[in-house]
Amino acid sequence: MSVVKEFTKGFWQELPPFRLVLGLCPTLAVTTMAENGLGMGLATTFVLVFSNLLVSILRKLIPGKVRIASYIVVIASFVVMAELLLQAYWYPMYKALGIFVPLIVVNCIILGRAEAFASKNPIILSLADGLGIGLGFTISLTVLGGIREILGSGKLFGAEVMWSSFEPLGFMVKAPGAFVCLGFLLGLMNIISRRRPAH
Amino acid sequence: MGDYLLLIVSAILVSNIVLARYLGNCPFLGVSQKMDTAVGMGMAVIFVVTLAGMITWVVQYAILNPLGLEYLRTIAFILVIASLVQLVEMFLQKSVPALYKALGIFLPLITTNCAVLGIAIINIQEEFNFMQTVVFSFASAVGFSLAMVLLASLRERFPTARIPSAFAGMPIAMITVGLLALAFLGFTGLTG
Amino acid sequence: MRDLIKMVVVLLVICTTSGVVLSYVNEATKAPREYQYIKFVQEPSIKAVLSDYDNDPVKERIKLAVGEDEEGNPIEIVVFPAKKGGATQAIAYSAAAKGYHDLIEVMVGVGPEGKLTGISIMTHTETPGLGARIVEPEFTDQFAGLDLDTTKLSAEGGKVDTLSGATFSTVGVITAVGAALEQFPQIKKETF
Amino acid sequence: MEKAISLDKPMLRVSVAPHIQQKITTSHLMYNTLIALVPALLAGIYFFGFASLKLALICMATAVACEAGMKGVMGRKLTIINGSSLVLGLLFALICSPEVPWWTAVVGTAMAVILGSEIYGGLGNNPFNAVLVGWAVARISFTEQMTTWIMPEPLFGLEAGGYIEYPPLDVIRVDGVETLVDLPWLDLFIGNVPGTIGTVCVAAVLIGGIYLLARRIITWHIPVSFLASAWLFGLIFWLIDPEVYANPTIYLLSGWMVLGAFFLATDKGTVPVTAPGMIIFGIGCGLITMIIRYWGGFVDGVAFAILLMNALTPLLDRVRPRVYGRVKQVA
Amino acid sequence: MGLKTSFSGVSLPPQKVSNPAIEDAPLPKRVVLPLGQNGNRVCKPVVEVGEQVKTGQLIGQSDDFLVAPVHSSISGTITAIRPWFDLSGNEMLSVIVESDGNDSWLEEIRADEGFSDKEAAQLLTDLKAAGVVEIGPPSMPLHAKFATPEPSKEARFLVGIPQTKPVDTVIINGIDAEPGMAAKGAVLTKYSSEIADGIRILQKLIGSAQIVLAVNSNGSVSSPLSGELAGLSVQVFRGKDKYPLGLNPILIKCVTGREIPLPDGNEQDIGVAVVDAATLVHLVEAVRDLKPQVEKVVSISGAGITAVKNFRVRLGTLVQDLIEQQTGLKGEPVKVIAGGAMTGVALLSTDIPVSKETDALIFQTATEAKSFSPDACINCGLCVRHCPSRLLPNELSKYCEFSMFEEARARFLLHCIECGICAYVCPEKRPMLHLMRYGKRELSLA
Ligand SMILES: Cc1cc2nc3c(=O)[nH]c(=O)nc-3n(C[C@H](O)[C@H](O)[C@@H](O)COP(=O)(O)O)c2cc1C
Ligand SMILES: Cc1cc2nc3c(=O)[nH]c(=O)nc-3n(C[C@H](O)[C@H](O)[C@H](O)COP(=O)(O)O)c2cc1C
Ligand SMILES: Cc1cc2nc3c(=O)[nH]c(=O)nc-3n(C[C@H](O)[C@H](O)[C@H](O)COP(=O)(O)O)c2cc1C
Ligand SMILES: Cc1cc2nc3c(=O)[nH]c(=O)nc-3n(C[C@H](O)[C@H](O)[C@H](O)CO)c2cc1C
Ligand code: SF4
Ligand code: SF4
Ligand code: FES
Repeated sequence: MSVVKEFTKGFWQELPPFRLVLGLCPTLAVTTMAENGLGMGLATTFVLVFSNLLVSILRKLIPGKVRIASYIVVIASFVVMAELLLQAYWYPMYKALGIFVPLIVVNCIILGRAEAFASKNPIILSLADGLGIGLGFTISLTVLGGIREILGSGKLFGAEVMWSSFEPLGFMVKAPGAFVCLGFLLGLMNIISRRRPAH
Repeated sequence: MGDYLLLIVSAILVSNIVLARYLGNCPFLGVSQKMDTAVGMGMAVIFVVTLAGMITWVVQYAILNPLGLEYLRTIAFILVIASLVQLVEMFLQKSVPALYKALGIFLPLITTNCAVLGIAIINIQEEFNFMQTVVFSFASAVGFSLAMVLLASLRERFPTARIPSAFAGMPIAMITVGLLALAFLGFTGLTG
Repeated sequence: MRDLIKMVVVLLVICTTSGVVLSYVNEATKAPREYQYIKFVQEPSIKAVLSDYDNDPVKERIKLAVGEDEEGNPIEIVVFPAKKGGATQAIAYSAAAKGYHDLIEVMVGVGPEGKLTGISIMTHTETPGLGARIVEPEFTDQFAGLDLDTTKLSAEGGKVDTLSGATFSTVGVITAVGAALEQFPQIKKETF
Repeated sequence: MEKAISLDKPMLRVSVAPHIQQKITTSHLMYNTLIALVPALLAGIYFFGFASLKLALICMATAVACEAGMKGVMGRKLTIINGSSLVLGLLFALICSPEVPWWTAVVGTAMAVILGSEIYGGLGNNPFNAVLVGWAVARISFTEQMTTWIMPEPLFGLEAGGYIEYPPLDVIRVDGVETLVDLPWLDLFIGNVPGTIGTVCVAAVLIGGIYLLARRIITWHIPVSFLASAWLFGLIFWLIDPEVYANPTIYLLSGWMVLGAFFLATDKGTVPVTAPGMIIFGIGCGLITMIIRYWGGFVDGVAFAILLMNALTPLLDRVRPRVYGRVKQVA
Repeated sequence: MGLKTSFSGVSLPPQKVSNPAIEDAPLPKRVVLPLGQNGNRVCKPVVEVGEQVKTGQLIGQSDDFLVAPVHSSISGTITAIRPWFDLSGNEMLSVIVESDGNDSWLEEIRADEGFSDKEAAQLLTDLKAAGVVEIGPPSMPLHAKFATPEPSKEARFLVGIPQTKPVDTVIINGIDAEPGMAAKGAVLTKYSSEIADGIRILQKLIGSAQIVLAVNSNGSVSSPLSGELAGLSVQVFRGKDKYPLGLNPILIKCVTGREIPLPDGNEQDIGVAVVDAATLVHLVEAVRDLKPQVEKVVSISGAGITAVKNFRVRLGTLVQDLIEQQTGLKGEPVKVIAGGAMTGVALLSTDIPVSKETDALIFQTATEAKSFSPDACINCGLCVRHCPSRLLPNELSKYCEFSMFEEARARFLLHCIECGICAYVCPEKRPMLHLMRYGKRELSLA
């Protein structure tokens, strides 16, 4: 039961980056296309799940004082691994995400989960937490990327989806559009969650 | 000399670290509600980013490259930055308590600020020499602070504006950053 | 004291494990990384400069030594042959020269007579709007059909028009292409 | 016992001081602005035909519809009557080329109203000039549509000014300064050149601007400091190198300079309200405009200059005269 | 003597004044005499219910230096001592006197004692005993302005301004500041000899101080007054016809070039005392005739009165009684304003007594009492352009509206002189002055 709860909370109550307003930079930077959003989300999920796992395994062994430092090393190792793997097997995505792959290491969501959840919970729960939050993040980024891709280039996952004479709203794929779009989504989330009775 | 001027203009205005390069958004949006905190954070970022830029440059060219460990850049840089922030914090606390009081609470926030790591990585990717690294790191951090102060001054007006309640707070701040970025597009081309 | 030792030991263990694992991953991914680089960075350029072939130039790539550098190490060049019915029609290989900012890497396609079948810019860091226009077809298309003698600025009797405002970048490309063409006689022996 | 307050009499009306108020209302300000824009619109119609009028009507209708829609969605009082949406729509049309397709104008105006203004709560709450926000979104999204120009064809009287085929600033940018040497300044002043509907005819815009000043809808601070600083900055560079930099007066007479100074940079709510703040604002607008015109990626810098200075407005409002009775408190 | 400085302000619509007449209002049937001024400081009653009192008889007093004694304004019987609403709707302990219709005065009054042989201290004692009150804000007994001030409790450290200087300039404020006010101009004309005496008394009270008589720009000094003034060392200051020149903080600045150090300074801090021209007359009566303040010159306008009229009204007369007695009023007023049109308070009821702080009453009929529907500030800046305190009223009003009082304090809310100009010019008809007063009140309670 609680595994399910830990897993599903990442899809609404703690959906990053909308609920936990963290990890904004990749959210804004790579979501010019749904595909990039998906890639970024998956890379982040990879790091999140494995760092949660390892932190949970080691949680009894690591002394409090070097806690943060150890977590950073663990997270950074998986980030480097993700970098190398992307480079080796998904090169276009590696290029598209650019500097934001190494920056996964400072994504506050990951350190936040390690510190707030994995360091206090058993392995299974930590995995569920990491997977849930990671997939929530992935979905958010993919949706945001999808919206921006459709409006900003008339495509979705690279396929034309608008009518032929549609002129894309290039604003959406530029930096200002990223902020504005995320702002509007946050506002809409507020409206929706207000309609949904809190439980 | 002219090259450095262009580097500075580019880092502050044309490719502003937050408004165009999407780095450091979490503290940017998190700490810009009030002017005084924005200024404090800005100062802390200028200080740490410049220092971190220099040290990571040395780490890259004096340690990683000779040893063929370029692939460990991310892990090395983040450790350097985290320790640097710790040291700065301890140093300030002991030696310049006044400054520590002003900047202290912002320092821990900086470790997980992707602007710091981001600028350090850009310095290497752009293959800047040491002097360029110093100038670029400093100017980027100044650009960060400038954007932060502007956003804070705009946000200070929001509590008394009739913003629809669903948009009050983070959403409108985000939209405002968007419009700020839109305005900054006006600098496009200045350095080219 | 025990605590301190435990802290140091734990950190040390984590760091060492991390280092070992990463160096293993680094080794394990070396080959695929190289392949991906060729596939995604060089192959588009190869396709752009070669035409009319039925083989896979990347698979059939050959490494050639073309002389030695100052320290006596061999300079190697990777040549991608375009074949039709087993006969080499043209070859592609790359060369680099300094542009306004930094190295410009150019892939050239050369026919058996030493005439360019096309060029393609692979990497560069020129100024957007100025030097970066070297990647545009309007610029690169001028090179098709040129040989070593005509690969010069129009002002110097060649057939390449300068991009206005980007003389350095233009010259950089010409230098790189020229360097490639100078190596052609040597390469030709091994390929055609 | 006697009552302190007798309720047997009709209750008195109670309201807060002051008990008299000046007649000026927001509608008054808005409709006067609208009136001041009429000469520029007429000039646009005269030079570019009735397409200009059509575009203006489309933009105004869109603005009103979007404001009504947003106010409806947010469940707020309709303030259409005060005319601010009409001003917004008309201004948007006036800074568009007469060739702009109707849907571009619709999208741009909608962006202006929704993103530029209503999302902040409407008139007076928005930090950036809403018209320019809409324009900037359209400009970076639909570059081609927003920068297609037609030659002026005066409806009667004048002969079409045929000396240049695109707006003067574009000519300076693309063909260099010397191309403009023979251009009759009169054409530039009355608007017989390609350009946007409401900015080509400097004379008509000036009439509107002077009307605003005379009716005290705006003060002199921003327009004067804007134009003066741009001119002086232009003068310096013209003196340094007249081969590269045109006569500063040409810069004043071309592009959005005058409309920007009188109508866009004086937009209520997005500009400073203190006198020193307004003057710094104007100077900033003038300088940034010229910097972008000389060295920037956009041909005309007025819009971005004003947007950038809008961002500085809250800081500029801190530049204020010493308040009455303020003394330095020591200890 | 001209302006020492310029100030922001507005030209208000001119008003017609039936100068210089000051009529006596009919004797009221009963009066309600509040036992204090300014809300919280109240005297103790020294009479009891049922007691007979004469006009001018002391009915309340206090040890508090800042509270003026209260005297009966008619002769008759005390019917009650109980709380009654004052102008601003606060309850204030009041003495209610039913008239016997005779208006018989205490004997010792009405003796013209003269003042030429009195010492300053004696003058002050007489002034204090007469209960003369200078209208604020804040209202205070007139004697408090000239008495050697007690050192302020919390010492303030003000750069460049010595603390609590001895008074070196006395300004007689003869400017009718707002529409609806005409008493001062009328007093200057009608009581010219009292004004001259008043100036002489002031000179005795504060020795070497310079005395300035400030008058409206159009209200040229009438010939009787200029005759009286001849030979007196007094300077006449003619202001320009711009509101709020008549408000003390601005008047002081224009006459002396000095500013009252706000937020918690006052006139004395800069060595200035401002005396209302009408109050000056009461001062003269107090020390020359030993006559306590039992009357007030009140300007009355509106509801069919085409020009502002001035009446000498017995203190404590209920507004309702005034309405019934005023033949000039036509139609039932739907709104009654105590004070001028800019800063006055609209009354909830007409059962409110005229007090020492009432200088004008405006009666508005249904057509005159306009209502405004305010909306959000559009940041047009009109208020900023006109604020004489050089504040940003737009910002302040929003802070007060959204209960951000500390922010308002930091942006100098307490420097607002409550002139009401911001509200007068606001195109959105925002209740600016009200918001300022509200914010100040919240801050004072905090
Ligand atoms: C009182 C007032 C006067 C205006 N005058 C001008 C003006 O002179 N120039 C201008 O660019 N915009 C002017 N405007 C137009 C509005 O600013 C315009 O509608 C828009 O920029 C603001 O949109 P909103 O009405 O949706 O807030 C004025 C606005 C106000 C509030
Ligand atoms: C900011 C800046 C960026 C520049 N970038 C380039 C560039 O990318 N490539 C180049 O060839 N020259 C570049 N230049 C240099 C000049 O454009 C070039 O040296 C000079 O204009 C030669 O002009 P011409 O080609 O018209 O003769 C740059 C200059 C500046 C000021
Ligand atoms: C938001 C929007 C969407 C529209 N979608 C279409 C469409 O998908 N197909 C179409 O033919 N017309 C559509 N229209 C209307 C056409 O644009 C209209 O027929 C127009 O006059 C033809 O435009 P054109 O001159 O660009 O061909 C749309 C209009 C708007 C405002
Ligand atoms: C955001 C947005 C952008 C649009 N861009 C264009 C466009 O560039 N070209 C176009 O013909 N129509 C555009 N339209 C409208 C519509 O596609 C167009 O008028 C019709 O397709 C007729 O050609 C746009 C509509 C929207 C909502
Ligand atoms: S803020 Fe105060 S001083 Fe300024 S205009 Fe308003 S009421 Fe007058
Ligand atoms: S006059 Fe009214 S609307 Fe204008 S700025 Fe002041 S408060 Fe706002
Ligand atoms: S993701 Fe960049 S600062 Fe948080």
